Amino acid sequence: MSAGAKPAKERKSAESARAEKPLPEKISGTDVAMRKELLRSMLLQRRFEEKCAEAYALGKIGGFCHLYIGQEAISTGTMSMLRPDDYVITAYRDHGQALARGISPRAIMAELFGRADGCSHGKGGSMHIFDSATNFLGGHGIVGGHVPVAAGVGFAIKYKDGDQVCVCFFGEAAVNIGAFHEALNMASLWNLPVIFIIENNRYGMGTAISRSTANEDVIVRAKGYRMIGESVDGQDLFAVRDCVGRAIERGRKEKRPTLIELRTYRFMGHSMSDAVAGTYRSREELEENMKRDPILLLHQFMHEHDELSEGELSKIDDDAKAAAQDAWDFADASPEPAPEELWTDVLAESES
Amino acid sequence: MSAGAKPAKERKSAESARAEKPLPEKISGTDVAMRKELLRSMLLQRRFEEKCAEAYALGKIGGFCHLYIGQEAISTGTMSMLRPDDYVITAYRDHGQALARGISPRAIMAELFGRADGCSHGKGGSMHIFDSATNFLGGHGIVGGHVPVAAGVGFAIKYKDGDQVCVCFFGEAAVNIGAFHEALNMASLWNLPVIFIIENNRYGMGTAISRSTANEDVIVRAKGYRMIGESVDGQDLFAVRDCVGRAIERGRKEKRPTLIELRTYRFMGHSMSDAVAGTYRSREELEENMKRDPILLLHQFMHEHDELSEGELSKIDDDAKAAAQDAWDFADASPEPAPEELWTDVLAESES
Amino acid sequence: MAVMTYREALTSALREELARDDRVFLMGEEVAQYNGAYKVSKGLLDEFGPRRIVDTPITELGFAGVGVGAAMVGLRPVVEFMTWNFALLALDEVVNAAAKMLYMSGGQYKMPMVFRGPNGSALQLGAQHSQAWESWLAHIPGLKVLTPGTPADAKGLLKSAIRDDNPVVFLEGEMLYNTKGEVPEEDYLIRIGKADLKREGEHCTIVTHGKMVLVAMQVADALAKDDISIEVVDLRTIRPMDVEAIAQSVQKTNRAVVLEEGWEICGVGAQVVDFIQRECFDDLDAPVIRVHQEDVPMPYAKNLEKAAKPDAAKTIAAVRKVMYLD
Amino acid sequence: MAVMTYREALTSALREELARDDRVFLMGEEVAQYNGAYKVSKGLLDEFGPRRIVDTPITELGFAGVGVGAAMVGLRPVVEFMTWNFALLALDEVVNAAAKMLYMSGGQYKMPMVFRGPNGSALQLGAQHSQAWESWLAHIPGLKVLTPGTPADAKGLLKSAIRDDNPVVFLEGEMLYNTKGEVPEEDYLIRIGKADLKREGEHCTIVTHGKMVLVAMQVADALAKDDISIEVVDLRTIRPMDVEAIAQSVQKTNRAVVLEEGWEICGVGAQVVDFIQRECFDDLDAPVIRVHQEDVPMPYAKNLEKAAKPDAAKTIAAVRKVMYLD
Ligand SMILES: Cc1ncc(C[n+]2csc(CCOP(=O)(O)OP(=O)(O)O)c2C)c(N)n1
Ligand SMILES: Cc1ncc(C[n+]2csc(CCOP(=O)(O)OP(=O)(O)O)c2C)c(N)n1
Ligand SMILES: [Mg+2]
Ligand SMILES: [Mg+2]
Repeated sequence: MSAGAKPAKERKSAESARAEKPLPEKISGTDVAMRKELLRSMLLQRRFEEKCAEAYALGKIGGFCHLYIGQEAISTGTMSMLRPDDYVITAYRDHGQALARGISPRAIMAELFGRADGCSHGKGGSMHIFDSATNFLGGHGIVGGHVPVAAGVGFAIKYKDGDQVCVCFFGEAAVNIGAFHEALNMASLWNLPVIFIIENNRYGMGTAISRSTANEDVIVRAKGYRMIGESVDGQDLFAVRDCVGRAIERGRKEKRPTLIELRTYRFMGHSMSDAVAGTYRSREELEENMKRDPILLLHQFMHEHDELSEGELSKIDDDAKAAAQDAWDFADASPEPAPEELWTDVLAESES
Repeated sequence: MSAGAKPAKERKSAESARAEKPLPEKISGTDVAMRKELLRSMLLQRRFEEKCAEAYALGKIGGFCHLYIGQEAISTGTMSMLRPDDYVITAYRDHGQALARGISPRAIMAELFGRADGCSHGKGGSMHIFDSATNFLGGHGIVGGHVPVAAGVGFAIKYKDGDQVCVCFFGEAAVNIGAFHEALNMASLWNLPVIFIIENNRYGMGTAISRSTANEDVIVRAKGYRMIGESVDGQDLFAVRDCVGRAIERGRKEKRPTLIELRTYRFMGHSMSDAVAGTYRSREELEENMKRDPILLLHQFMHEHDELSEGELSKIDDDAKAAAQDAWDFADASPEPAPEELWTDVLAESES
Repeated sequence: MAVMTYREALTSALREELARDDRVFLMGEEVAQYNGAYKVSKGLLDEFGPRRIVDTPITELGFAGVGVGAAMVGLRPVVEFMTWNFALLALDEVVNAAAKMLYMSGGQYKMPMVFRGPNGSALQLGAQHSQAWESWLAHIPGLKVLTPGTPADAKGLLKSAIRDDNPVVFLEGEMLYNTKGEVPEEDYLIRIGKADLKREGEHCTIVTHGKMVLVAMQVADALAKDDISIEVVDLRTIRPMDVEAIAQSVQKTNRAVVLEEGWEICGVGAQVVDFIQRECFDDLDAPVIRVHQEDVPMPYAKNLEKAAKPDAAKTIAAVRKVMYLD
Repeated sequence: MAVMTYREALTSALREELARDDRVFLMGEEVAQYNGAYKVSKGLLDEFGPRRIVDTPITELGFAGVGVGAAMVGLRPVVEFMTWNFALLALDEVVNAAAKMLYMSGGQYKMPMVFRGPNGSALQLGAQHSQAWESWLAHIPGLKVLTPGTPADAKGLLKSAIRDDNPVVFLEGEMLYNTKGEVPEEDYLIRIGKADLKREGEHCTIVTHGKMVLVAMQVADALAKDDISIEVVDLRTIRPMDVEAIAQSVQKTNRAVVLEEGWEICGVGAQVVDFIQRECFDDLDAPVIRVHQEDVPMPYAKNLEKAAKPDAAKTIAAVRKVMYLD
């Protein structure tokens, strides 16, 4: 025990975690302005994740690193419907959701680089992005482990008589684990305002859903808990928004939970150490699915409706690239955590 | 570690665990003979459990002791359909099932008394009745913990290309726990010959199902695992037999699992330290339910069909009482386990 | 001082903290309508209502996680495990979520919560219902681990635990619930991390905690008749451990026996021995000897169970051995 | 002797035992089609087919229980945990079912099964993915706990584990998988419960196991240059522990350092210290010092992670301290 847990010191942070106004506040203008903002959000995630891949290859990011590429309509669509005082919790594949929630790309990238200016001062890493300024509750590494935690957040909302909701993201492979089951039962039994979102990208690591899950139609599970379940196309940003919107209503007004399945696909390997295709899924299947790139789909819609010029698109994309590069530069310049950080945050200074 | 685990010595047992022919073999005669045999099985459990209550009050049985009174149609109905080479596994409320499976009342009672001639030589106790001679796999104390174990038995049956089934009993409150969920998914995914039987006696300890379970219609859960689910009256011996019979067919021939809900009621407290009624359930409710005593129902049927004279009934009942008394006498005369038994059975002598 | 049972002391600690702070709530199996499996929460539902006293389904992992979530966003949950035997199912939430959250989040999310319930064996509950977990839990940084052995300690420590901003593991004893002792009338706290010298003595130190404190006191009484003077150090907190208090005592008596309810291998006693030999190497007149549950799963039979458990006779033999009397 | 990696040694042990005994099967996440998350089962699906090499859903508790059930009725399961971090969810089946079944059933149901997978930290995996569990598992009677540090030990011990009629916990190291060593060509077993003197020396004993064996060997090499002669005792088996081998060495060197990957409090090292002070009280010239992970959850940042882990420099400092050189 010896040296043990010293109290955390005040830390200077070069970057406040909340970078910008949250999505819903920005998109209060015209529908077109809204769609541009949503496109911007998705492209930022895409370019950020591409930078991560680059940084990982150079050894600037270590450990496990799970990219979100291909699933951006889910994060952006969901976050665009939430209020700033709502809560978000997710698993280890958390960069995209963190960005969409409005956490600074700089703070996230610095975390991935394990630096002092990271949102957890470099102590969490890729799988554990936390940001109290945006009610972003992590970033959790044990499959299913955070699902009961989400129910607990819903419990607290109700306890305090609030009208927030808590959104909880997890992969389709997590529906088989006990924690999911226990959490959904309690959420429904106690009428908790929690939105459970299954990001069904069809694989849990190298295992196709058909090889792990007795009933691939996972949304049927909702019935077992007397919960409303909805399943929609997760590559369709509008469908995501609508579906999540209904669940938010249900949460805020009726204090009822919802189970949502969003059908999506991951365009990269499970983590940086997994091949993109070839072993458990074919390149063909991958390419087929990449045609339904959520960013492409939104762009097509806007293009067809003359809402976006080529120049505007380039500008948004360039900005996204620049933001990702800026995050890299910032992270690269950020110092390593001070050695004494090893001993801080083990225990909080106690109230009593 | 020191003295550590000594190899188990050969033990003399005054009583072979298997007392008698298994139920299905006995009931191969006429239907009437069969029904008499089933009545005998249920009455034996009833009288045995009554003796347990007496012995507990006298301090001859210690620890937790969960009686089966009121649920005997389930044990008897199920066991009467099984073959000797099938497997049975259950929770802590295990005396009735052990008796119906054909384990000697003497060996069970001696176990409850913590004596050397108990089926586990006094080392298991009331919650942990095991008997390898009848493929009775326990007696488990952690709610839900044995449900995956049952799936494993099903796995092994299939692995060895057998045509047995494994029957797994648990209470309705156990359906909320993670282990249940994980086990059912695997059993269905892998087509395992397991029959999961929910004994829905409406209370998990002092908690009514409506206060623990979001969807009281628990059998709906089966759909989530693409499993056949059937719900029948667990006080009706014939309904139990039919339902279990269908599940056995499904298991033996199609290697498919079944989830069965048998609606029943426990006539005693949760365990010997729980009041029979008054706190979480009313005496009225109890009395109402006692009208559907499964033994009474069978007796009524036989009486209406002139299959059983009063004299025969008395004889069967007297025999049951005598068997229970004999078990008590046997247990009482059985010695305490030898002191060195403390150190045996910690580790098996190894193959290698 | 009022005389009350360990159970009543716990109940009154809960009552006072529930009354003091609306963020505190109690959750667990049978805690509300049934008044608690062991009646520690007796009367609390009536007094505080179902918002604050919450019955759960039998889902230890799940409701431990619910506690974690509630603590993350500002509540102060007290999670009752009907017994710690069942908490084994919940340890992922205790260890991977509660204990690590503050660290993983770089100080952003505190975990002001208590996990409590009876730990260790009672009588004839058999192998699956008789386990003492303190050494496992003490292994984990980010937790505090408390094991009160008397009513006064139970009340003061539980109140401190509830007010602590960290996840506190609070291990009670089913066999302790009916034991009686003096408890201060006023509102008091006991500092977490401080051992208590339960009895002063000269010849040998017994370091112990929890249920075994009573056994150590019996041993001290018995040995006093042979003019052997025993000092009893009650750790009270297993993590962080009060190494100084242990060292001070052993430096005085030069001999130590470590008595605990759990198993030997990597038990709490092993850690105490490690501290003693580091801090008191030159003071020790004999090796430290440990008394603990025998290295077997708990048997059901009365005679075997008795033989499996640590007790006064075994402890007396150990003391005599470190004093080279036998 | 053939030179092979620790990974290859494990694969060949599995292959040989699968070929030898049809009752043996391997089950776990990604073990079959994906060839194992860490490729320990590479090629086995092709060779033995899906009946013997079984991919599972992500349900550690569930499939550990499936293993228990299969073992009860005559199979010999090898249950792979992708890493032991996730096995925390499964411990109820390991501890309450596998470890206690033989005892609870009065000797009727044996549990011939192995729980295996990588244990402890790798590189920058953060707080939830870096945990070493040997002290927890060693606490439990009814289990055997193995921690091979070299390819030869990995192969011989895994084969013994699979043939053992008891539940064996087999802890590998992700950081060890690529390490190389000589492995006998013939079919061989290593006796469970026997430590291995990995290096003879005179001045100080390092007692260690698993991943840290390599560190101890480096330390011995480094200190040899200063004419400090180190004896390295590799426990290999944590339960049952080879107390005799430890005592013999310490009786010779009169000094000991205990080096382990896990945390300090109630760690394996604490138990080793306890045994040493009991068995070698009069032989010790200095207190035993321990080297272990610092008492914090594992941080992600490279520099902090390095500072958190036990390493050669810390071990050298400990040796110098017990030799009163600093
Ligand atoms: C309890 C547990 N078991 C295993 C793992 C290792 N693991 C990490 S992610 C993963 C696959 C999860 O798949 P899914 O839930 O579909 O999410 P996705 O990665 O597709 O987003 C596995 C097996 C883990 N982190 N936790
Ligand atoms: C995991 C776990 N949590 C709590 C307990 C304590 N406990 C024993 S039985 C029981 C109630 C179970 O009810 P149910 O499953 O309906 O079975 P019944 O007793 O009605 O047969 C509880 C809470 C336990 N044994 N295991
Ligand atoms: Mg997935
Ligand atoms: Mg019930």
